[in-house]
This record gives sequence, C-alpha cells and structure tokens, in this order.
Amino acid sequence: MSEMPTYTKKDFVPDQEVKWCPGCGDYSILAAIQMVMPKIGKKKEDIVFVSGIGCSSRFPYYMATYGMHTIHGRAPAIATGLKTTNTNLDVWVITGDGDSMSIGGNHLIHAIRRNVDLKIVIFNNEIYGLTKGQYSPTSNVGLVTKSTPYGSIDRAFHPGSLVTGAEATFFARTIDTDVKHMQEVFLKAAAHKGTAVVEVLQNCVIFHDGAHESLSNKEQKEDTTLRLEHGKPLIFGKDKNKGIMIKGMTPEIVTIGENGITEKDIFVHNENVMDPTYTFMLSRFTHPTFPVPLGVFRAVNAPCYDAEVQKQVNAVTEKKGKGDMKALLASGETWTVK
Amino acid sequence: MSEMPTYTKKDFVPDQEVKWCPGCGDYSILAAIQMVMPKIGKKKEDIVFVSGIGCSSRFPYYMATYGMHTIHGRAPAIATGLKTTNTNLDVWVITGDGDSMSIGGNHLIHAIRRNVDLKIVIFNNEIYGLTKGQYSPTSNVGLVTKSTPYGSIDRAFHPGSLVTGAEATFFARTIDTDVKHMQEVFLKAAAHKGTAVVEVLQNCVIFHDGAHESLSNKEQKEDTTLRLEHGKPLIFGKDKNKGIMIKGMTPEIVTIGENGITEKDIFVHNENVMDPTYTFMLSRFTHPTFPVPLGVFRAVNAPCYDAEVQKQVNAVTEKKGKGDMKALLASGETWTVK
Amino acid sequence: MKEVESVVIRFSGDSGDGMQLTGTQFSNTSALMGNDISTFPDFPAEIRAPQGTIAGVSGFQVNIGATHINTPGDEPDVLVAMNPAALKANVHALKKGGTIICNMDAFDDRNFEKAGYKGNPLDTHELDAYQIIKAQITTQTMEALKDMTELDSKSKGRCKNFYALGITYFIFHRDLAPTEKFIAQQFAKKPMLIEANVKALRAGYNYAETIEAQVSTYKIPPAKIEPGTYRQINGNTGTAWGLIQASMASGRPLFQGTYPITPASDILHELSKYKHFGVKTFQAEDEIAACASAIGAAYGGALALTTSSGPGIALKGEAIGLAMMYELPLVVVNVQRGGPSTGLPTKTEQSDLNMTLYGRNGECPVIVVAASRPNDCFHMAYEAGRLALEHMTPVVLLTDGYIANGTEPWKLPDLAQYSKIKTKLIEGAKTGEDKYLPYKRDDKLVRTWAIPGTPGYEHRIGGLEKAEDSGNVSYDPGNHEKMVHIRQEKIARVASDIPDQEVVGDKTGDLLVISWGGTFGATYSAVNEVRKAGKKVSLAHIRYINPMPTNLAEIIKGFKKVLVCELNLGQMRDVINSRYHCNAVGYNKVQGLPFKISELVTVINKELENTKLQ
Amino acid sequence: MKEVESVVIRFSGDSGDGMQLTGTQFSNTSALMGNDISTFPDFPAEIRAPQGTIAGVSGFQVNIGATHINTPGDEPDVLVAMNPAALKANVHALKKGGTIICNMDAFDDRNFEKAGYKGNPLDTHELDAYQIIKAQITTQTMEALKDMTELDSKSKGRCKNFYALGITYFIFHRDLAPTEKFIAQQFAKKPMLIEANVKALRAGYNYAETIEAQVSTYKIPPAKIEPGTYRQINGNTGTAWGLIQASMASGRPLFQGTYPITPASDILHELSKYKHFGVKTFQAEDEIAACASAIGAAYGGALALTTSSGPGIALKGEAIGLAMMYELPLVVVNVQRGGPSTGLPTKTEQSDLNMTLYGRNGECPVIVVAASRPNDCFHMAYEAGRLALEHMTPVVLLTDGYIANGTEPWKLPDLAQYSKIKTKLIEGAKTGEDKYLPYKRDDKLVRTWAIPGTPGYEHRIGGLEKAEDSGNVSYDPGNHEKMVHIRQEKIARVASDIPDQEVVGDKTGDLLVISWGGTFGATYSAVNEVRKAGKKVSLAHIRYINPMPTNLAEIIKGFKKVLVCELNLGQMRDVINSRYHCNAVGYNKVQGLPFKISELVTVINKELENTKLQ
Ligand SMILES: Cc1ncc(C[n+]2csc(CCOP(=O)(O)OP(=O)(O)O)c2C)c(N)n1
Ligand SMILES: Cc1ncc(C[n+]2csc(CCOP(=O)(O)OP(=O)(O)O)c2C)c(N)n1
Ligand code: SF4
Ligand code: SF4
Ligand SMILES: [Mg+2]
Ligand SMILES: [Mg+2]
Repeated sequence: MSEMPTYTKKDFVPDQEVKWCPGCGDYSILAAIQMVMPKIGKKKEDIVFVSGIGCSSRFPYYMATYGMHTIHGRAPAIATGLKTTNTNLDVWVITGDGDSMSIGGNHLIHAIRRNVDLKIVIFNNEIYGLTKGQYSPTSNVGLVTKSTPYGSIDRAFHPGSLVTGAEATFFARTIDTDVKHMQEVFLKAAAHKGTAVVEVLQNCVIFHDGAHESLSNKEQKEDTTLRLEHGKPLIFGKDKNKGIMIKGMTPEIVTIGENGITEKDIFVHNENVMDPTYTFMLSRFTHPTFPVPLGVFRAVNAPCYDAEVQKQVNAVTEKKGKGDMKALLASGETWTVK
Repeated sequence: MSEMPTYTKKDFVPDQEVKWCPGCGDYSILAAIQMVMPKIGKKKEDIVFVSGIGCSSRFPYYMATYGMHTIHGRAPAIATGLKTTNTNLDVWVITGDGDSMSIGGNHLIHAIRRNVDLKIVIFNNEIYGLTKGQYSPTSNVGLVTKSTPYGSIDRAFHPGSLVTGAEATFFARTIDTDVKHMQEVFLKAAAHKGTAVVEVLQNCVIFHDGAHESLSNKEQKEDTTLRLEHGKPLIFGKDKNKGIMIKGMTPEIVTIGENGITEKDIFVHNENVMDPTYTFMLSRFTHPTFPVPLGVFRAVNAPCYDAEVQKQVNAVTEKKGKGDMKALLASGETWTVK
Repeated sequence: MKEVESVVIRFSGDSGDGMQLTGTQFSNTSALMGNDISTFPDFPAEIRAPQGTIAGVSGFQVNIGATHINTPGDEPDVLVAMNPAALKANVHALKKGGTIICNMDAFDDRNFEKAGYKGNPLDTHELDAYQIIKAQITTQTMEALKDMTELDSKSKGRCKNFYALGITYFIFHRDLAPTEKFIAQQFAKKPMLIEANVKALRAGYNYAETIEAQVSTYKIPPAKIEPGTYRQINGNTGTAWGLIQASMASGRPLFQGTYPITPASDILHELSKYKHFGVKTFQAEDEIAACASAIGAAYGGALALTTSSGPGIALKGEAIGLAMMYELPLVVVNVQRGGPSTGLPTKTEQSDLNMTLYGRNGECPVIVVAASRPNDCFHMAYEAGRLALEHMTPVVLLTDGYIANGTEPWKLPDLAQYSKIKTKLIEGAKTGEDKYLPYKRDDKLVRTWAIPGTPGYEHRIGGLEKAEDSGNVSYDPGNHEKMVHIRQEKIARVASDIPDQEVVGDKTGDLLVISWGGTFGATYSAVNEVRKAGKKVSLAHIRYINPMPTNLAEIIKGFKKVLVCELNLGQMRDVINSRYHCNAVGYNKVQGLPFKISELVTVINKELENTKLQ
Repeated sequence: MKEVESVVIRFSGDSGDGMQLTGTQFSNTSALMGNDISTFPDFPAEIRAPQGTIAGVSGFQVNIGATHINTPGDEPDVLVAMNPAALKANVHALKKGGTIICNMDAFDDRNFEKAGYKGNPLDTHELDAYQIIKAQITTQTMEALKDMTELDSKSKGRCKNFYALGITYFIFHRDLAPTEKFIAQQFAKKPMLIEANVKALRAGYNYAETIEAQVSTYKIPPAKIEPGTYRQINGNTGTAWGLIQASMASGRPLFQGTYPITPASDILHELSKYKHFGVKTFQAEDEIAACASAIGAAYGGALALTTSSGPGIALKGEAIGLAMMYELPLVVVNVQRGGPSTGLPTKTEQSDLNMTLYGRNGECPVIVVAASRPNDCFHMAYEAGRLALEHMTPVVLLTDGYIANGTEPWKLPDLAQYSKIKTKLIEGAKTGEDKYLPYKRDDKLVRTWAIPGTPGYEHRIGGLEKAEDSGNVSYDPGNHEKMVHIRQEKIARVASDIPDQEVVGDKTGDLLVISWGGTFGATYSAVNEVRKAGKKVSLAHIRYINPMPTNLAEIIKGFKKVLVCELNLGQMRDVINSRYHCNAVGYNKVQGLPFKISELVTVINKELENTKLQ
C-alpha cells in the first residue's frame, strides 16, 4: 500500500458550486466535515459519501471524494452493500430528518442493529426542506406547516431514543452553529468501529428558521445545553453550577452549592457503559425541562456486520480452500454418456 | 346505538379450518384472544383484525370478526388508515417478528410514534416460519438457519427496546404456553388508549422448536422469568426470594434474606411512569443474565393520532360550518361571461 | 399563436432596484439562446420618486419565444415584484394564473402603507388566482455575501437584482454565462463587485433549484368562451376539489394517505385545509404506508386517495396490486414529472404511462384516466372517484407537472351534474341466515362493499387467490384462471360506463392525431391550425385510457394513418398498436417541456405529406 | 408423450403404515377428478416381515394423467417414504430430480440400522439429485390429535398415513371430499376414528399449504442426448452457480442482497454456502434494502445481484430505476409465481413480463433475459451477469417456480466457454491532469466503471438527470432528451452482443409459435409432434427479451401467422404485436400450472386449420 498523503481541507473541496440557500446550516456542517477529513487517517480514494434525497442529501456533490446521491431514504441500505463489499472503505451516510427517520426509518434501524461500520450524519432541521416545508417526524406537535395548516398532531421521535432502541453502539449530538464542537464529534465518530450516528441540529433558514435558536443563541445556550465529556460530571449553566443527579431512576437538575450539594454528587458521564439505559435516559433530555446534551452519548464496542461477513468468507475459504467451480459441478452424483 | 350483546368465545370462532402445524404456539394465542374478545366491551362488528404475511398473519381468517390479511409488513400502516377513518373500531394488528420488525419496521415505529389506537400483537418465534426457516431480526447471533449455514452474525433487536425508543405508550410481553397470562395481558392491551404493543413469545415447532424453552419449562420458568405486577416489587424465583434492586442506573439481582436485604429494598414495578427510561431498562433483561420480564412494562396516557385527527375535523367544522362546495367554488375571484 | 409559444416576464421594483439592467440581461441572454424577443422598459415618470411608492416603480417587460414575437406581450405570465408597490402597480396586468415572485423582505408594514395596501396582500384572498413564489431576496443576498467582509452592506444590497434574476434563470433555464460575462465587463475595475454580483446571481439560481421552484406557463387553447361564471384554477387544486366533490356525491368521507413529493405535494396542502368537508389527510412515513393507509381507509368505508409522482408511485405497485385483489375503491393520482429515477423533479413528462398500466406483479388491471388540462382536473378527479366507487377497483388518474401547476379559467360546474355516485355500500344490519358472500358480483362484475361496523357482514379479505363469490382462499387451478379473467373482464366492462371518444374534426380522414393527458392544449391548437388549411386531419384526445372508449377502434379505422404525439418515447403509441394493430407512428419529445404548437403543426404536415406519397 | 403428461407417485412404508389404503385413496380421488390412472400395489413378500426392514416395505404406485395412461409409470416422480427402509428400497427407481417426502420421525439411528444405512442418508450427498420435503409426520399427527383425549395413542399413530396423504393432496390439489367420505364410511361405527383420520388428513394438507410446499414435476423434452458428463440440476441452483461463474469469469466478487420469498429463497440458501467462492450474501430487512444494498455493492465493484419473486420485485422498481440511471451493473432475478398480489405463492406463472419491461417511472429500459428450462438457468444467469458487467446496466433474469424447483439432467458445461467477461473496470491510479468523465462512452455507449479505492477517479453519481460525459446534474432540456435517447439506444445496441434467435423447424412456414421462459419443454415437444405430422409449424423460443435478437423480425415475416403461447393473459403477444405489427394471436393459460403438450398440440392444429381457411 502506498503511503498516506497529508491532506488539507482544500483536497476535499470539489469544483462544484454549493447550492444551498445562503445562511443554511448545511454550509457549516460541510465545512466541519471537510476540515475533519484530513485528520481521520484515510486516503481520499477510500472515502465515500452516500446520501438520500433532500437538501442535506446534496452533500456528496460537495465533497471531492467518491460519492453517491441515491434515492429517498435508502442511503443506509446502499451504504451497507458498499461497505460489506469493500470493508476497507470509510463510508459516510448523509441524511435529513425526513430521509433518515421518515421514509428511511427501517434502513436506519437495521444498519444500526447490524452495527455496520458506517458514519451516519443526520441533518435535523425538523422539517422537509427540499419539498418546501412539510413537517417531519422530528417536528414538534402543533407545528403549522404546508401540510398541517391546523398544526401537526404526530408526536416527534427523539432521534437518540430511536437509535438507542435499535441497539446503537455510538450516538452523538452536535449543532451547526458550533463548528469546533462539530469537528470534535465527527472525529470521534470517525474513530468509532461500527455504526456511528451523529445528529446535527441544523437550521433551515427558509422553512423552519430558528428551530434550534434556544440552543444556539449566546444568551441562553450555556443554560439550555449540556456538554457531555467522558469522565466528567454532568455540569452545565452559565455559572457552571448546575448539574444532573440521578435518584432511583429519575434524573434531576440540582444546583451545586445549594442544599449541601457538591460536584461530587453530580453524575459522571461515561460514554462506554455497555447497558444503553443511561444513553437512553440522556436521550430524553429535551428543552426546556432539561438541558439538551451535546457531545458523545455513547461509544461502545461490538462486532461490525461488514467485518464479520468478511471473517466468515475468510474462515470458510481457509477451511475449504478457494472455491473451484469445476469441482462444484462434479460434486454429488454425476454420470457419463458416451 | 343498539345494546351490547353478551358474547362467548364461540361467537368469535368462524367456520374456517385453522391451518397451522399441530403443536404450533399460534393455536393457544388464538384461543386466548378468542376468549378475551367477549370481555373487551366491543361489538363483534366493530372489531377488525389486520395482519401482514407470515404463518402468524393467517390469524384474521380464524376470527369471526372483520379482518384483513394484507401484504408483508404493511399491516400497521393499513390499520392506521382504517382506524383514522373510523375511530369507533377496535383494531388489532397481528404480525410476526419478521413481518413487524424486518420489512415492517418503519410502519411499526411510526404507528407507535403517532400513538394510533391499535393493539399490535407480535408473534415472536425468532424465525421466518412461512418461508421455511430463515433467521429473523430477533434471532440470536450464531443461529444456523437456511440462510445462515455458518451462523447468523446480525445482532438481534430487543423488541421492547425498539418500541420504547419509538415512544411507545404501552408495551407488554407474554408467552404462548401461559393462556391465562396471555388473556390478562390482552385484556390490558385492549383497555389501553393508544398503540399497545404485545410481544408474545411463540414457539415454532417446525423451524425453531424450543426457542423459548428455558422460559416455559416447568423446572426453570420461575427462575428465568419475572412476572411484572403494577405496584408490586420485582420479585421472582421458585422461592420468591430473588429480586431486582437498582443501584445508580444499574439493575442488580439480589437475594432477599441475604446481606440484610428485605422485600422493601426491591424496586417496585410501576407501569405508569411517564419517563420511559425504566421501561427501557426492563427491556434489556435477557436470559440468562436476568429473568425475562412478562407482563405489562408500560402503560401511560398520551393523545391518540386517530382521535386527534377527528378532533381537528370536528373543531374546524364547528368553526367554519360544514363544507359547502358551491361556496368553495365561488370563493376568491370569479367573473361572469354572458 | 404567438402568445402560446411565448412567455412574458415583467421585472418590477423600486427605481433603485436595478430592474432595467435585470430585464436587459434576461432579454440579451434569451436572444443569445436563440429566442425571439420583444421588450418594453417602463421607467417611473418622476426622476426621483419616493422609494417604495407606486410612483417609484420601475419595470421592464420582456416577451420571449421560439417563433416570431411581435409585441412585448399584453399580459405578463410572470411578475417579479421587489416590493409591495411593484406588486400593486402590476398585478392587474398579470395574466390570471400567472406567477408572482415576491421579495418577502420588502413586504413589511411600512412598505404596505407606502404602496397603499391596508395589510399584507398575500394574507388576503386577492391573489388566489396567482401562483406565488416567496423569496427573501434581500436577506438571502446579504447572507450569500456575508463572507465578503471588505464589501459594505449597501453595495451588497445592490446585488439583489441579480439574485432575482438568478431565480428566473433557473425557472426558464437561461444560460448564466452571458450575464456573468456582462458582470465581469461592467465591473472590470471593481473585482469585488464582480464576485458579489455573480455570487448573488448564482445564489438565486441555486435557491430556485433547491426548493424545486416551478412555474407553469400553461397556455389556454383558443376556444369560444361559453357563458357562465368563471374562476382561475390550477390542476392540483382541481384534482383536490374534484375528489372532495366525489366524496360529497357518494357520502363517503375522503381519506388521503400521501407522502410529499414534487409536483404532487400541493394536493396534500390543498386537501389539508378542508377538514370541514370531512376530509382527513394523513402524511405517512413513506409512499408505501401512504397507499397502505388508503387501503385500510377503503376497507373502512372511505373514498380512499393516495397521491404522488413517479418515484413514489413506483413504490406503491405492490400495495395497488393488493387493492386490486381486494377489489376496494382506491384513487391513485400520479402527477407525472421528468424521469427516470429522480430525473427532473420540476419538469413535465408523460413517461409513467407504462408503469401505470403494467407496473405490478401478475395480471393486475386497473382503470386509468388522464386529465387533459388544468380545468379538466376537477372533472377527471371526480370521474376517478366515481369509477373507483361504482366499480370497486383502484383507478389511476394521470396528470403532470405542467397542468398540475398550470392555471386557466374554469367555468364553474353545475354541481347537480356531480351529485350522484351510487356506491356498492351495504347499509344496515344483516337479516337472514345465508352467509354473506363478499365477492358475489352484479352484471358489471362488481362486488358489494360491507364495511366494519355493519352487523352480520363480518368477513375477511386477503391477497391470496380467492374462491369465486365467497372470497375464501383457494388454490384451485380452474378457479384461479376464472378469477383472473373475471378481474380482467370487470375492468373491460367499465367501457360501458364511460363516454364515447370525442373527435376534433371529421370522423374520417387522412391522419388521426392521438394524444392524451396534459398535451391537449397543444395538440388541439395544432390540429385546428392544420385543419384551417383544409387538411384532412382530426384529433382524438384520450382521457379514458383503460379501458378505452369502445368507439375508438372504429375511429382509428376511419383514418389512413395514426400519429400519436406524447412526451415520452412512444408509450401510448405502443399501446395503440398492440390494441388496434394500426401501425401508428409517434411524435415524441422528452425534454421536460410541453409541446409547442409550431412543432406539432410541422410534424402533422409532414405526416400528411407522407400519407399522400404512399 | 404419456410420461410428459403424467405424474407418478409412490407411497411407501412399513407394512403396518397403511400405504395400500393411502395409495388407493389417492388413485380414487384422482379418478373422480377426471384423471386417467394406472396403479401398482406392491406388498412385502413375507406376511409379517420385521418392522423397519427392507423386507417389510409395502408400496403403492400410481400414475395419474390427463390423457391415456397405460402403465403405472417407470420412474416415480414423487416418493413418500415413511421410514428409511422405504427410502432405501425405492430411491433407485425414483426419477432423477424427483421429490422425496420423508417422515423424519422415523429417521433415527435404530431405523437406519434396520434399513442397512450407515447413518442418516439425508446428511450425505447421495440424495443431492432429489428434492427433499422433511415432515414430522408421526409427531405432527399425534399433535393434531392431542385434544382427543379419549383416543389411545396407538390409534392416533395409525392416522399418520392420512397426514402423509394430506401433504400429497395439497401438492397435487386433490379434492379432500372423496377421502373424507371414504373415512366416514370406513369408520362408520367408530366416530372417533372418523374425526381422527380426517383431522390428520387436513393437518397434513394444511402443513403443506403453510410451509408453501412445492413439488416441481418438471418433464424433460425428448431430445437426443449428447455425449458428456451429466448431473441433475434444478433451476434455482443453476441460477446460483451461473452467477458464481460470472463472478469467476469477471474477477468481480458476487454480492447478493435479498429478502426471502417463495419460490426464490433457495437461491439465497444456495449462495450462502459458497463463501469460499468469495460470495457475500446479505439477507436485508426488506426487498428495497435488498436491491439498494446490491446497488451499493455495484458501486463498490461487486457483481451485484438481487433476487425475489413478484411482490418483492414490485417493491424494487424505484431502486432498479436508480441503477439504470447510474448505469451500474446489477442482476435482478425474478422467479415468477402466481399473481396478482400475494396470489398463489407456490404456483408457476409468467405474468410478470410486463412489470419487468415497464414497472419503473420514466423511460427506464433494462436488459431482460429468460431461462427456458432448469438446465438453462446456469447459462442464462451467466449471460445476465455478463451483459450487466459488459454493458453497465441492470439486467433482469426471468425464471419461474416450475423451472426453479424443477430438476433435469444437465451436461456439465465446458467452463472455458464461461471464462471471459470483460468488465469496464478502471484499474490503477489515475495519471494525467484531465478530469475523469464517468459517463463518457465507448461505441456501444457503455461507460467506464471507476470504483472507490481507485486513486484519482473520485466522482459522484446521482439519480437526477446528468450532463453527457461528465455526469454532473443537468436540467438542460436538450441534454435530457439526448440522455433519454442514449440510454435507450445503449440497450438497443446490446442486440449485437447476443446470439441470433434460433428456430425449431423451418425458417418459413404457415405458423410460427413463439414462447419464452419456462414453457420451452412443452412448446418444443408440441411443435415437434405437430411437425411429425408434416405440418408447417416452427418454434421461436425467445430467451433474449430486451432487446430481442435482430433476426426475429425476419423470422416473423416468414410465417403466415404467429401464435404466442404463454402462462399469462397475453403479455408477450402484446409486445410482439407492438414491435413487429404482425397480428399475433395468443394461447394463454393462467392456472398456476405449466402447459400440457396435448393442449398445445390441439391449439397449434387449430391455428393451422384457421390459417388454411383464410
Ligand atoms: C420516493 C420519494 N418520495 C418523496 C420524495 C420527495 N422528497 C424529496 S426530499 C424529501 C424530504 C426532505 O426532508 P429531509 O430528509 O428532512 O431533508 P432536508 O431537505 O430537510 O435536508 C421528500 C419528501 C422523493 N424525492 N422520492
Ligand atoms: C413483499 C414480500 N416479501 C417477502 C414475502 C415472503 N414472506 C412471507 S412471510 C415472510 C416472513 C415470515 O416471518 P414472520 O413475520 O416472523 O412470520 P411467521 O411465519 O414466523 O409467523 C416472508 C419473508 C412476501 N410474501 N412478500
Ligand atoms: S430550504 Fe432550508 S434546508 Fe434547504 S437549503 Fe434552504 S435553508 Fe437549507
Ligand atoms: S411453520 Fe412454525 S410458525 Fe408456521 S405454522 Fe408451523 S409451527 Fe407454526
Ligand atoms: Mg429536514
Ligand atoms: Mg416469525
């Protein structure tokens, strides 16, 4: 194998014009991923971006790697076939909230169940952008959209809960307004062996502007979000004095320094607990009742589907020798006519 | 409305011959449901059984109610349309592990997310019965089947985790060998307003005999299963002396009477906690590490999609008056040609 | 004819908005692309009229077309309104059904007042007859240029006319290059402005592409106008309303199960407003669930509807097959777009005919009808509902992006003509001891419809082959063959329940032009034009595709040659040839664009020549 | 001819197993159903031979058919073996490729020993040439009767012959009524035994229905046997092996994405064994994912395969359209079964031709080929792989339940003839500065295939319309039309890469019979039989359906009349008529059953008569 070249962001920028609306959150996600690529230790030709359909799914056109813009919802399945065929590839799935959790829900949960070694980035703008603004499975109840003039009545998925319920080995959340945090999270996703799901809270300036405003505006964000750091207590707030305690099975927001509570009482974040119950609990933290966790919720090891398939192929080949069609044809009963 | 007739089981038995293999677990599930029907307070003509494709999905033919044997995996979606059209109906979805969680996974999670008022009974035999024995998404890793001669490598879904991750308001588990328990559970599912998912551990004598043997055989079952009862502590075991304690976020099996542990230390089961984290935790209990919970995991209230749709229709009609096509045609700008 | 082949665009804004330059660019680019053009610049009377007022509005109108354009056009098809004053000043000239691209950033209270509006005109009904594209032209331009920190924001704001121009360039697929070249020359000394204006131009272009912006410049075939009350209607609205009317006429509530897709989504948007008509709309998780939910609704007694476009319809094949096997009423609307695969989502095409007729496993016939123009959608949607309910079967209604978004005047129908759909519904509890036979048929081979809630009619239906009458599962070979024939014949017999094929022109002659669906305006105009020259050509525009009207065979026999004009590679031509063995030839176009009358006139004349020579 | 029209079944078991009675029932029922029959009971020599030994085997052979049956048949097609001794005693008489229904409950070590087997013969290769249906006849019978608490278990066990009979009744769709009547008479005095035996009969019948039991009684068309080494092969195995060979010949690893469905699942079961051939099989969550995964694999450089039957194929339409748009190699196998909808899963039919040709949105041509018999599947599957890889396009291979499960001798192919598939793969890193143009084409209009991992060829592909050569997204109308034509023409040019259409019989004559797919055995035999009578009839059996061989047009012109025989309502007939304008008529059968030679002979003679009269 030839040596690993040193890349810069530029190596991943193709000559294609980027066609999102000015101000769309997708731009900064693109920038973050282009910046992360040189750091993941993969050759450019071994990286593939696979997407479905949606504004977000235009993404592969904007990466100077191999890429597939596919059909609506099917990217995880297509990526599974690709990765299983060539386990050496680094396969990224780019998808929207509708693409991944509406039409593509089944493929998403099955890719996760199999733990195919894919990095799945969900651009969650809580709306269908490309089709001009219908509500999505992550839109809040009551949202007035083109298809819900009297307000939507479907309850929203919590993406973190859905994927944890589907046996996720890695889940993280980040936000389009924080390019540095995005890079950290993408880098960790890239390092994970198995399906790494990253939810990016993304702003659609045209059809659902401000959906994540309370989590990104400077005034509030320290209080409305919770930065997860492995081995560190769940502390948040402008004054770094709020924390999460777990009583029985119930998480509670407490103030450090009040009622005798000290930092030691605060629950310590651990990405690596095998039991996903803790991940699940974190996935239920929603604004405004709880601070919204950002960072890596969960990163545990489990065998990857694609690698296991390859292992079986290797093991059987080792045992039986490389397949020989002539021998196969002659196996069992044959007879000769003269 | 006419009065409610008094029914017996017989009223729900049609003249159709039941065509499962002798000894199939489906028979006892059928019996249990036929026995429960007279008790749910619904007229026969208002009950509909909707199924997909699979051995289990033959079920509607064996109920003397309205019924639809549909196509593979789509029963929850079909039932959603039916129930939304006529909210007075009692709609039961009968499905297999493959039908519901393989091809039908997306429809299952979306019916649950919307909390459509459906009773979804999953016959989980951890195999594809009708197509003669391929592994399913609930088959354990390593299972040798027609399609996995070298053992399966896909990790299995935990049905309870999957549906909890999809925002389930009701989840229960029961087993085909215990007709009484099945009846209790079905009755509770019937009483639930919203999507009630019941997983029935079912034995396929032909293609996966004994899949749930350790949970049903008389020797073991007291130790390998945990009967959930609302308001009662999580106690199990032949000698009723084992229990579940939760430490931090971690459940642990303890013995009552040892190390000073008394019944009071045992976690008390509560079906009605809104936060699904506890439900999720229970869904991770698998044999042999933990006793497998049987009974109602979770039963909480939330608005039902079908009822909310009807409410919007009623509210708008009340506000605007019953729609008048003539007025609609004449709305906006019109002009007359003479 | 010239109006039909051309499109008139009016750029309009404040005198400072650069509309003259914008209009000129559009004209020049079009001329370079080979269009004939005619322009009409129209400046404000006052040199410095107050900003935002009607007096300050500056406009530039351009008429572009493939053939001789003699005037800048009477009524603009498209109006770019950079502010409310521009809207107010021009909306009355705009053609009914035309499109308005509004700069939403200028639509604020201050500007409403300046323009003399009481409030936001977009919130009232006064613009109901138009298609509105809302764009935040100013903020989007600023946003697009935000990285150009050296440029002051006033200069940035001035680029917004190029953003607006970009939107129109996407819609009318104009080449960006000439304008970019112009910008480069114009601002040769200020490279920053070159960059800024080009960026704005592209941002507008990309915005239109991203949101799949569509403008239908549907042209009305000439005809004498009947007396009556008229309104504007576009195809998707007509489809929605026609189905509501079918629901009223049958007493069956309308249930729509659908999933958004361009260009069909507007049917959902429209129907979701009419809850007081008892309409329930269900935005499903995908197209399969959409169709499946409609099937459940049909079993439950609704007039069931599922709507989509090509890729979504491709997903529904298995479920439509189930509905056919159940023999339940189901209306499927396919608003066709450019294919294959994701194809050209915003463009029009007729290439889903084959899939509609054949895209299901097994012998699986369904009724197929097609609307011919925007103001025919109400009627054909009602027909689809009627046929589905009266014949207990799936019916596919084909429309296309061109007529779905296109708008034309529509004479309000006499609703009495749309009031009696006789369903096969069984009402009231069962009396008598005999078993209910759900698949027993009347002389049209149509079964009855007993819905849950009806006592005594409890029965089960499924997708396996059924025994005659009882509907029980049957593996009997003879029964299977019989049932396959019954289902085929049942659809064939629908022919007695649809109108005869109409012919434009004489019943016999040299050339029969056959067309179907949204091309009617063009084929009708072209055939009439050639007929005026005394040629023996007639038109059979097919609206009932499966089954076809019984008299069509006879009509075809009356002509020496058959020419099938359609926006695909010859799908209807093949159907006609396999059904009528008439050696029909095709004229086909697959550009995502509708036919032009001129091209049809040419090809018809050519075919007439050929016929003579033979 | 009589062998071809008949089926021979042998019931065999211990003398206490009631085989004589079972066989008699089967015969009588068949006679009542209008079959001609011939039977051959064969008792053990000794009156009380030891149980479980060969000497104790009692057999009853019956030959049933639609026409004159003169003998009980030489080689049984189906053997019911109630124990290992029955198997051992009869397996050598069984026709190669026949079916064995084994009572697994009696297959234990004790009985192996008694029968003289070393171990379980089912675990060795000695039965490879047969289809095995494993049934737990004894325990299932006991289980079916377990509620009859008053009946002793010995009496229950005695009912097992009726369970076995029930299985055969489902498979050969025999009427249960006569046997139930017989049971009622026989045990008139013991009502409990009536109930027990009827229950057992039905349990067996239902079991076969539940597990979708299938037996193909594929008959071998007579032909002179070429010298060579032979083996038995069924269609699904042939398909699997043919694709492995295409993988070997192209150097591209085989990837199968699939979802189980009758009667296609066996291709998965077969391929999953061959991991040492580098085959990767992926049991996906559904058919869409199955096809999608194969597309991903194709982009990754695999020989990509997806397999299914009607309902599953209906779900793949959108994804196949994407593969067509990508221009990636993809083999789609449709093992056709009885439709529409879930239809008749275990029965054979040819009614998916239309869906195969047309079941996708937009203009979406794919290559279509069909295997003609079980031993043709290897070849046609290889061809499908070859055409997909050499022409960078989806190829659909049509087989059907009849030939997929049917078995016949197959002369082992010379693998040198199957060794050179020249893919369009780009190998090695890119040199030179020019941009890679993924959609630049050769003179067959085929593009190159650069796969991830190849440095310098990084490129993106999508389902939107593409600019020529570069493949970049393009909304240009002229480009779209051009691309639609290019994709159409690319498939048309495949005609130069397939063999000429063969004709059985003379190249000209009165009647040309056209058939395709799994009906070859019957049409070939029938045409030959009529030819023997000196009639001017020939057969064109089409294996390459899209495009068709170029010489077919000429062949059709050489005949006065064309008769298309197929197991549907006339799908190929319509295709032939729309392509060749030849007024072909159809002979159609839709019973879930294959053609009988006799019926074809009758219809061919009738058509020849008609031709003369004209
Ligand atoms: C089969 C199919 N169904 C529907 C569509 C229309 N469609 C395209 S993108 C989209 C949803 C986009 O929403 P999301 O995935 O959230 O992406 P976003 O545009 O918000 O980034 C839909 C419904 C399609 N292209 N194909
Ligand atoms: C679209 C489609 N795909 C595949 C099948 C074949 N099929 C029928 S049932 C089944 C799976 C059955 O498994 P499960 O749902 O677990 O039901 P069980 O038979 O075990 O009760 C499959 C794959 C089908 N009928 N239709
Ligand atoms: S519509 Fe929304 S999501 Fe799509 S590009 Fe524009 S801002 Fe982004
Ligand atoms: S195959 Fe299994 S699941 Fe199906 S009927 Fe038989 S025992 Fe039951
Ligand atoms: Mg979105
Ligand atoms: Mg199962």
